Amino acid sequence: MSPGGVDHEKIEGAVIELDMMTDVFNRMVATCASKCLSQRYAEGDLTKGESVCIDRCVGKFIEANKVIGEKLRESGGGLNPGGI
Amino acid sequence: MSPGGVDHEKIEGAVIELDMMTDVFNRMVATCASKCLSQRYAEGDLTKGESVCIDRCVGKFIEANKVIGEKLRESGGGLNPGGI
Amino acid sequence: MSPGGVDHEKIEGAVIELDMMTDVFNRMVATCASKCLSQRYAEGDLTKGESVCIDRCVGKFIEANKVIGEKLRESGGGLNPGGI
Amino acid sequence: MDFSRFNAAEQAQLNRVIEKKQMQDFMRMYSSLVDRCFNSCINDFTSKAIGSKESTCLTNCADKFIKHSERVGTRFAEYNAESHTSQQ
Amino acid sequence: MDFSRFNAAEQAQLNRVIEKKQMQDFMRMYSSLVDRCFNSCINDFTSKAIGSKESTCLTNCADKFIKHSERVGTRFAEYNAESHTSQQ
Amino acid sequence: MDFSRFNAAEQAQLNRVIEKKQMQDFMRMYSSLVDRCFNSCINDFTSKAIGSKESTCLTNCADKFIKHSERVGTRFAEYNAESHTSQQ
Repeated sequence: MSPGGVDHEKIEGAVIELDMMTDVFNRMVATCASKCLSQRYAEGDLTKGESVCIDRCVGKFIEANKVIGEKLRESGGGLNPGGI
Repeated sequence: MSPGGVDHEKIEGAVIELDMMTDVFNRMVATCASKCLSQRYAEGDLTKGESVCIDRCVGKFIEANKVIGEKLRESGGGLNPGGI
Repeated sequence: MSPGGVDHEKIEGAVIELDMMTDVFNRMVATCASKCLSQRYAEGDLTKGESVCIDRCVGKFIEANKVIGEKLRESGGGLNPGGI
Repeated sequence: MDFSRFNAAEQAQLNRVIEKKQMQDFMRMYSSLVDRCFNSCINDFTSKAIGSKESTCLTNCADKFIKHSERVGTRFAEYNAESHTSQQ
Repeated sequence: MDFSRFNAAEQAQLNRVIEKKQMQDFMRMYSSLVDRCFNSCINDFTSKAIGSKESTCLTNCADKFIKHSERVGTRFAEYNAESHTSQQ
Repeated sequence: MDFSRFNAAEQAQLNRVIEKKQMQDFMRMYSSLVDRCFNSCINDFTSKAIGSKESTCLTNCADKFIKHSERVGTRFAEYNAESHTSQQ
């Protein structure tokens, strides 16, 4: 490859990595909102309790990703729908 | 561009507009169903009460889109996942 | 078409069929989990009751697909968002 | 959508896109009907087959949800037409 | 799916598509496991780290859900095989 | 994401992809805000227009959820930075 050329596989890999991080982020936002945010919306700011809960929720969510990732790597499968 | 030629950007813009309207419509259908439809399904027709509720739900949903759209335009962001 | 050539329409049709089966499978997994699995997770194996429930849930889900498919074929429409 | 700003070739191309999207919408509608109505109507897993009460519930549910979608579509189209008029 | 109607070149192309889809399915399974099991098992946000009870719950939940998916897959394949046979 | 491993041409191409994705993220955020806040705040369908209480609730809900997303993003970035450092 010439200097300044574009390595398309490297780009594609980066885009996949980006998509995965975005997906984790979006699911983390949704999950931690349902765990930590009051549904009353009496004010627009995060309360102290909500803020602390969010911080811990993010940490635990990342840890849960690891626990389940290991589990899934062990078991491998169960992903073959309809005998395809 | 020659007459009868295809302006691809104009087409793409129309498709994006179409996708956005379809998305709003689908979410409106789901949201107003959960707000207005009885889960009992004793009959296949909309009751009078359900019909009135749907009409108002659509109006309020469109209004809520505007309220939140303005809010989001003000604040701008908070959409940068994982320091990407 | 020469022998050994690729019939692209046939491939595309197969991919669509595959996507539809995957979609049905994924929705069946989610629906039957919410109907049959205890949320307590005291053990990692399926209980006898959960297993029986899953088997019946799959059968009923496939039947429900048929009932609703027929209904939808009769009525035809209601799918035109926003006067597009 | 206002089609007057497109020429014939553009309209033809848009129509092909719209046809494909309508097919996708139909499939999405089908899926969401099955999920929603199964969830509301099927709660007995002591039997293997769908009973007549469950079947009636599924049919009513699908019927009602289709009418609901049509009504939402009609109202949405009215709002869009109004806001289009008021913009001019 | 019945592959006998495809020639070798077509099967090769389909296999590449299927491989890619299996990767996507794996990722979707992973995501839905995390969401589902986190939701069921993690309800204490007074501590920062996942406790041993929570960890066991996550592992059991993932285990059970994987077995559930496998069982649904097996039953679904049986129904598909039956309906394929009865169509002939 | 660590950009140092890309040359200028690659970074330019990635930036175009990222810009497009940020637009999609913005739209997804918008949709999820409307769905979530409508669901929490609008429960009265005896009137046609959104009342002032409902409007305040929508605004607070959007405000709070945006701050929530920002906070999640900040924490997530910290974890990613840490795990990146600890890998080296």
